[in-house]
Amino acid sequence: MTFALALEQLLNGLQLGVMLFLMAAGLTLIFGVMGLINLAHGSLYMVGAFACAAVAAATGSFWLGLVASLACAAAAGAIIELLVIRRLYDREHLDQVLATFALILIFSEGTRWVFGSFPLYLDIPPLLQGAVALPGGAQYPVYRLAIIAAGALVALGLYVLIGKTRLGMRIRAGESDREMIGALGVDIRTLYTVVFALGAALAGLAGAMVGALQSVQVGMGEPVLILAFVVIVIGGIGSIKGALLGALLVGVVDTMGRLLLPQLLTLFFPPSQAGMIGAAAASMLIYVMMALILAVKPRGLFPAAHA
Amino acid sequence: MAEPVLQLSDLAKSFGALRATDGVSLDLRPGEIHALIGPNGAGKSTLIHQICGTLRQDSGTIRFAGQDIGHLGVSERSRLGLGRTFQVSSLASEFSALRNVMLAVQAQQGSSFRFFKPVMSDASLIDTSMAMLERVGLQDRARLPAAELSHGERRKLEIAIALALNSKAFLLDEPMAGMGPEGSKSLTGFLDGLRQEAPILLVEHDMDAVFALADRISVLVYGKVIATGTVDEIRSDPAVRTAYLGDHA
Amino acid sequence: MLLDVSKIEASYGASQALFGVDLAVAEGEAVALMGRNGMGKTTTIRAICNLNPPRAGSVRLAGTDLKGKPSHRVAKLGIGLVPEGRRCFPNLTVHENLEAAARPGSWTLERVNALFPRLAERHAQMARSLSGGEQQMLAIGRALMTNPRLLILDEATEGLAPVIRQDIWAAIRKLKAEGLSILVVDKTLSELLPVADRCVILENGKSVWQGTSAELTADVQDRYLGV
Amino acid sequence: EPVKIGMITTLSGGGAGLGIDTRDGFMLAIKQADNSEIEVITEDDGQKPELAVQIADKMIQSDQVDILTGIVWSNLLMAVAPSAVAQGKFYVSTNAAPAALAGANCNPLYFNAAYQNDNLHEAMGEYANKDYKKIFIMAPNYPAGKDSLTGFKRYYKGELASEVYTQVGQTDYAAEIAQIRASGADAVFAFLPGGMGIAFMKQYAQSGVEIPVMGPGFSFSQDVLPAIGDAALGAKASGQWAPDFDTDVSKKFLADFQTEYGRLPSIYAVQAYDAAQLILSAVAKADVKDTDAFRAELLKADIQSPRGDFKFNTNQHPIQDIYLTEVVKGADGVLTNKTVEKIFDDHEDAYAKDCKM
Amino acid sequence: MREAAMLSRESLINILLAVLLLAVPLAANAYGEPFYVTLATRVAILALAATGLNLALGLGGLVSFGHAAFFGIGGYAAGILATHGFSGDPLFFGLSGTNQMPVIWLVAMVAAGLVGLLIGAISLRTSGVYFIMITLAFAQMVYYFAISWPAYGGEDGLSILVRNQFPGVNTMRPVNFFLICYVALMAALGLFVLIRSSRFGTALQAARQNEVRVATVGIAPYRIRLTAFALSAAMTGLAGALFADLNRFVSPSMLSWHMSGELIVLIILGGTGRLFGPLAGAALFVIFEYVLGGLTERWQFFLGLILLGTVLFARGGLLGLLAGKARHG
Ligand SMILES: Nc1ncnc2c1ncn2[C@@H]1O[C@H](COP(=O)(O)OP(=O)(O)OP(=O)(O)O)[C@@H](O)[C@H]1O
Ligand SMILES: Nc1ncnc2c1ncn2[C@@H]1O[C@H](COP(=O)(O)OP(=O)(O)OP(=O)(O)O)[C@@H](O)[C@H]1O
Ligand SMILES: [Mg+2]
Ligand SMILES: [Mg+2]
Repeated sequence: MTFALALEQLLNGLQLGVMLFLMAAGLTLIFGVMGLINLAHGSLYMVGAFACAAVAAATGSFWLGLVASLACAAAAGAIIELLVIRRLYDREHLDQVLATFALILIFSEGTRWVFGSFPLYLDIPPLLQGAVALPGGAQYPVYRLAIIAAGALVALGLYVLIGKTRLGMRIRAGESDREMIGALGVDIRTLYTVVFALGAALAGLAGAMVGALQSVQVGMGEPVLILAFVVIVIGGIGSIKGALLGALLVGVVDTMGRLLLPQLLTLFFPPSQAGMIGAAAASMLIYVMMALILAVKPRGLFPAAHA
Repeated sequence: MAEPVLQLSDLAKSFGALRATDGVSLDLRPGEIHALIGPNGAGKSTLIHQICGTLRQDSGTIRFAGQDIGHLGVSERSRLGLGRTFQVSSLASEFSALRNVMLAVQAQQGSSFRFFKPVMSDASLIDTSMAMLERVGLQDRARLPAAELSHGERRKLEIAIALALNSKAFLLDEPMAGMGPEGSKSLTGFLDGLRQEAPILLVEHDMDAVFALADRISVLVYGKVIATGTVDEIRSDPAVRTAYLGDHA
Repeated sequence: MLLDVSKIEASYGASQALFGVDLAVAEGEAVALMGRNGMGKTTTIRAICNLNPPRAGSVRLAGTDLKGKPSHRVAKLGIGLVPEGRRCFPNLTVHENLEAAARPGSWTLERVNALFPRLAERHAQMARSLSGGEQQMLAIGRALMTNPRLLILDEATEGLAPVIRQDIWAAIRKLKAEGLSILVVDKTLSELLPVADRCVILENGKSVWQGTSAELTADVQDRYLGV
Repeated sequence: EPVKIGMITTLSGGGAGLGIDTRDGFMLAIKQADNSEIEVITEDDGQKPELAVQIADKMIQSDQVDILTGIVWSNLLMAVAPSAVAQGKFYVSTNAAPAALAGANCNPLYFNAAYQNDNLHEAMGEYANKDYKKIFIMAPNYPAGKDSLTGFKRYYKGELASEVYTQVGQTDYAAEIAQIRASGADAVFAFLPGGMGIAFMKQYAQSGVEIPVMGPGFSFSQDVLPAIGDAALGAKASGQWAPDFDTDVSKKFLADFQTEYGRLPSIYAVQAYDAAQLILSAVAKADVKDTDAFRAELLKADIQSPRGDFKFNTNQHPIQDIYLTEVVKGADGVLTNKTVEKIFDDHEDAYAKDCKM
Repeated sequence: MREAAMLSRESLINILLAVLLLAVPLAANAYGEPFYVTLATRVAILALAATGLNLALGLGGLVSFGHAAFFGIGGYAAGILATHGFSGDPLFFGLSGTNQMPVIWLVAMVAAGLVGLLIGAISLRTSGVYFIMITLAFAQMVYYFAISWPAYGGEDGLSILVRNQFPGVNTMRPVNFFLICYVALMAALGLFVLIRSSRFGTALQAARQNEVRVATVGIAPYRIRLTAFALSAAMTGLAGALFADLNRFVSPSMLSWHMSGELIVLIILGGTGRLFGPLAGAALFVIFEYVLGGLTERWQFFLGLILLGTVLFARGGLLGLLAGKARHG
């Protein structure tokens, strides 16, 4: 393996991490901070992607699509919160699992109802197309750099919002004792609606941005959802810093595993078999890593208590 | 003098830069009530945690019933006979008061890996447990879920559980808290009798109770024992008055 | 009357806990709510704050009927609550606990820190790891940060060292002198009575006796409080 | 008593597009035949094997269908077909064609109207021999993916730059693209069906790597092309059919399908259309309850396929021509596949020789 | 008095459910509608799997999002043994496959139980949401392993050509196989009742409510939970083996996280922590799936709406709706 390849792969790993973080960001807010298990988060991601694709197709502008994705996902989030989630804060996690599982079905099938069963087209805006040369001879797509930038911005914004503002403190207080924060005069219901909508909007943003790189189709949110949960749990629930570092770790380990494991196995097996076994091992790798991390640090790498 | 039941020597525990327990040595002798008092945050609860194993000490030793228990887990220590109550009540909230005590009795009998016999038709469990509830005056509330008991009743239930464990020593963290005047009075009488069964290490801020009950008092300030003595010695100790008692003496 | 509670009834699910409680707190007055364990003191307080909305009777704060108002509105109308069992936000630091409750007024972080220097020392520590007494101080400080007109203290000195308790009673007296109205539940009668202007005694979910502290003779105490 | 056909296909979930084309293609033929002797029951398997089994049980036990068809995915087919034929029902596959049912485990009641899974990959291997010397090959790590690369290698004679297996359902291919860049290959063969292919092609187009990409027909079939967009332009693929086929049958099919459903058909629609035609042709001449006679009629493959001539091998999988296609933009701006040349004439699959029937 | 009345009401409903589950398929069989027998078998098996999970989740509060692993391991145990039994090829260490259900069940339970012990040993170090996620992680490992392990079909799965045998019973007749599953389910429910009211069950339930309390009376919660988790895994593994025989097919989709989620959904739908919750939930779910699936292609949309309605308006699931709030001893 050449140095250039190794470098590029490392970058890819970091970038995958940031992309994961972008998806995980909204979830951190809803799951990590508000303490709500929202399986339907992947659906909000899908809503964002579809909104962006539909508006971009109608107007020809990706940027208008991006705005639409934020608006639609936030609106969907607010509606869900008002109609469903609001009744679930005081319930056990289990009820939240069932309700949001039901929401997945409704959203997926509803989206198919509206948009049909075929993937939609969403392309990268002209401004961000193509690749730039990096030092060392490698080339890197501009759009991926843009995602890194967006992810970094979101991370910073969230960190400040949750960690440093009074609003953030109230949100976290609400997670541990809703009744008490209400008794202190904070309208936690409205506050949570807003936060939920914000989390949804971030999911929508991620869906739109990542949708331009992938396929915009029903069910696109599900694999992402699991990965995003993994990221947050590895990092430590409730910690923005943890989510970011967890995402980067998953990104790098996954990318490097996919590259290195098959090569390593060629020492023991013929190439074709090494490829298969290596790929199988690589696909398990992040789960193995998560299990190891939790076995050693049962509350993730950066438990929120020390945030 | 009789061999102490519980003996701490040079126990230390830090949280970061904070030395919550700082070289504490004290003992608990058969038949006595040893009160541990001190300002808030002095490290009393931390000390109790270390004795019963929910916190591990950084250094120092804990001997109980003639054995070094510093390395044992929580449940092993209570099986040896360390009974404790919590500063904030800690109960199985969906279970009735009775079943909470039954849990302790079955643990005491060392038989939690029985899968088939229903507990509710097990006289050996029920009778013992009812007796314990009667001792603390909760027999009428036996069938109520712990969550529906009032604050004071929950404290009594904790004591019943500790009793059921047949403990060789009691560690009571603020048992009077939330008791109400009448409750405090009856609890004081109750503890007075309890010391015959097993000695008590009593953490308490209710000075009326402490002065009425304690054979000896140790005063903990910033993790260090600054004085140990009889009630009168402690009452008249000027250092204790400024650090803790104020004009309550 | 600042607070006017009349004939409230309340229940937990199917089981009724209050069967008609009357009590009133005038502007600048300190009222003690007393009764044996399980008689309904905490439930009364929860009913006033609409945490357990009363199913009959009425609660009025400065003339406003609190019926149907969510608890955060009640709080904003001027009730500051120090709940039974402290209920600090365990996952927030001391500083954040105070900050989260803050509303504009004369009580600020500085003033609370001056009242409880111990909290200032621990400002960056997570509330879950505070000692019991420290948590109690935090709960009081947090209620003050909302700048209430009526401060409700449910067993607020429970678990505090005698010196601190004296400080807190001194602080309560001072607050009262500043014109704050106070409703207080506490078991240490010797400390409570000098502060309270009037006392209300509950028995089995009903208010059964009202009067000034002076009228609370040993006789009455013996009958209702078992002292 | 009418002939009952049970169609189990994927109408919900991520893969619904394929199932819908399958159903529509099938129903087009049925509608055109206008035969009151035929009744089709359609149910959605949600792409879940367990659900597919349950529906098959219901169709066999309750509805008492004579013929089952419609399953898109190999793993669902493996769950349903072996037990259906064991219960004496015909199964006519419209797409899935795992090797496991083409060789030693072939069955007189199991027909495949589409191809054998390896065919299109073999064709690309054959084509690659012509223009390229060093190829990077890539597929998801599951049986169809392995069969794909095996099929490719069966005909490809040149050097392999690398053989990479990706994760099933993978959405980010930056790592693989970097490997391609570094490999020094002169072409890439990728079998990435559905959303995986869309993601790969879009990311590949942005990466600045200029090495040409090719794949089997499904990677660029009509259901995914609109979503890939211009990134697919110029990609070479193999297929048994393309919309530009210059035969009357094909043109008529294309026109009928577009009139009926208002979109271009994909290869899945063609395969299902032919499966329906096969069944219709046999129903016309034999009683489905007379298994041997019905089977004999099916084997004759007496149909007009949009693909051109069509016959069955001994293992009851097609012998057919396979073409090279290229993605182009049609006059109306719609992306479509154009035929470039014929790669295989009357191609047979590699497993027929193991089938003893 | 009122308490007693409520308890007996739940028992009545339970008996009704048990009788219905038996009567409907028998009647269907008599009227020549074998498919409903198959459907009922499915209900019984899913209920058995969920009852296994209920042991950990309902009693122990251990929300495992990875029980599909045990379900699938049971399934693969059946599939692999049957394949070897059918072909006569030896397994490993010179062992051979088998077509005998009792042997297969034993292997399935032991295999799932042992894996449960291993997964539990690590996962139980965590709690709450972390536990949910780490069990999911383990299940995903098993899932990806199965997908890419070519020997037994990988993603395509493994067909069992002929249903396995039970001494003295013709298992190919749907109604016989149903009865086998029904008996297995009832046995599991019986075991559940015994465990729930036993000393072990007391400790397990107490550990759910207050772990520290259990430790301070001298019971190590970890060992209690681990035992419960392994038992739970074994029970779900048995269900997996039966499921494989029902479908005559095993595939990695039995191991997917959707399956884990579905098992949880069954429990909540029926009523968390209740004896018959899993059965009520499984019956309801299968009926929804079947009826709606027959009515409309958009059935998942309506299924979603119904599930949502259940959580929002029928607290405590179906049994909560019918029998009132759960009571605990
Ligand atoms: N996990 C922890 N991390 C950091 N500091 C801690 C932790 N646990 C306790 N402390 C600190 O250690 C000191 C001793 O606490 P402890 O609970 O033992 O006090 P205490 O004597 O029981 O007080 P009180 O009478 O108020 O209950 C306190 O200042 C507390 O804030
Ligand atoms: N969450 C609850 N559910 C059901 N019943 C409750 C609940 N909390 C309290 N009760 C009951 O309501 C009655 C009044 O309780 P409350 O807590 O108001 O008493 P209290 O006067 O504050 O007692 P204490 O001095 O012990 O705090 C008691 O009989 C108690 O058992
Ligand atoms: Mg303490
Ligand atoms: Mg109270």
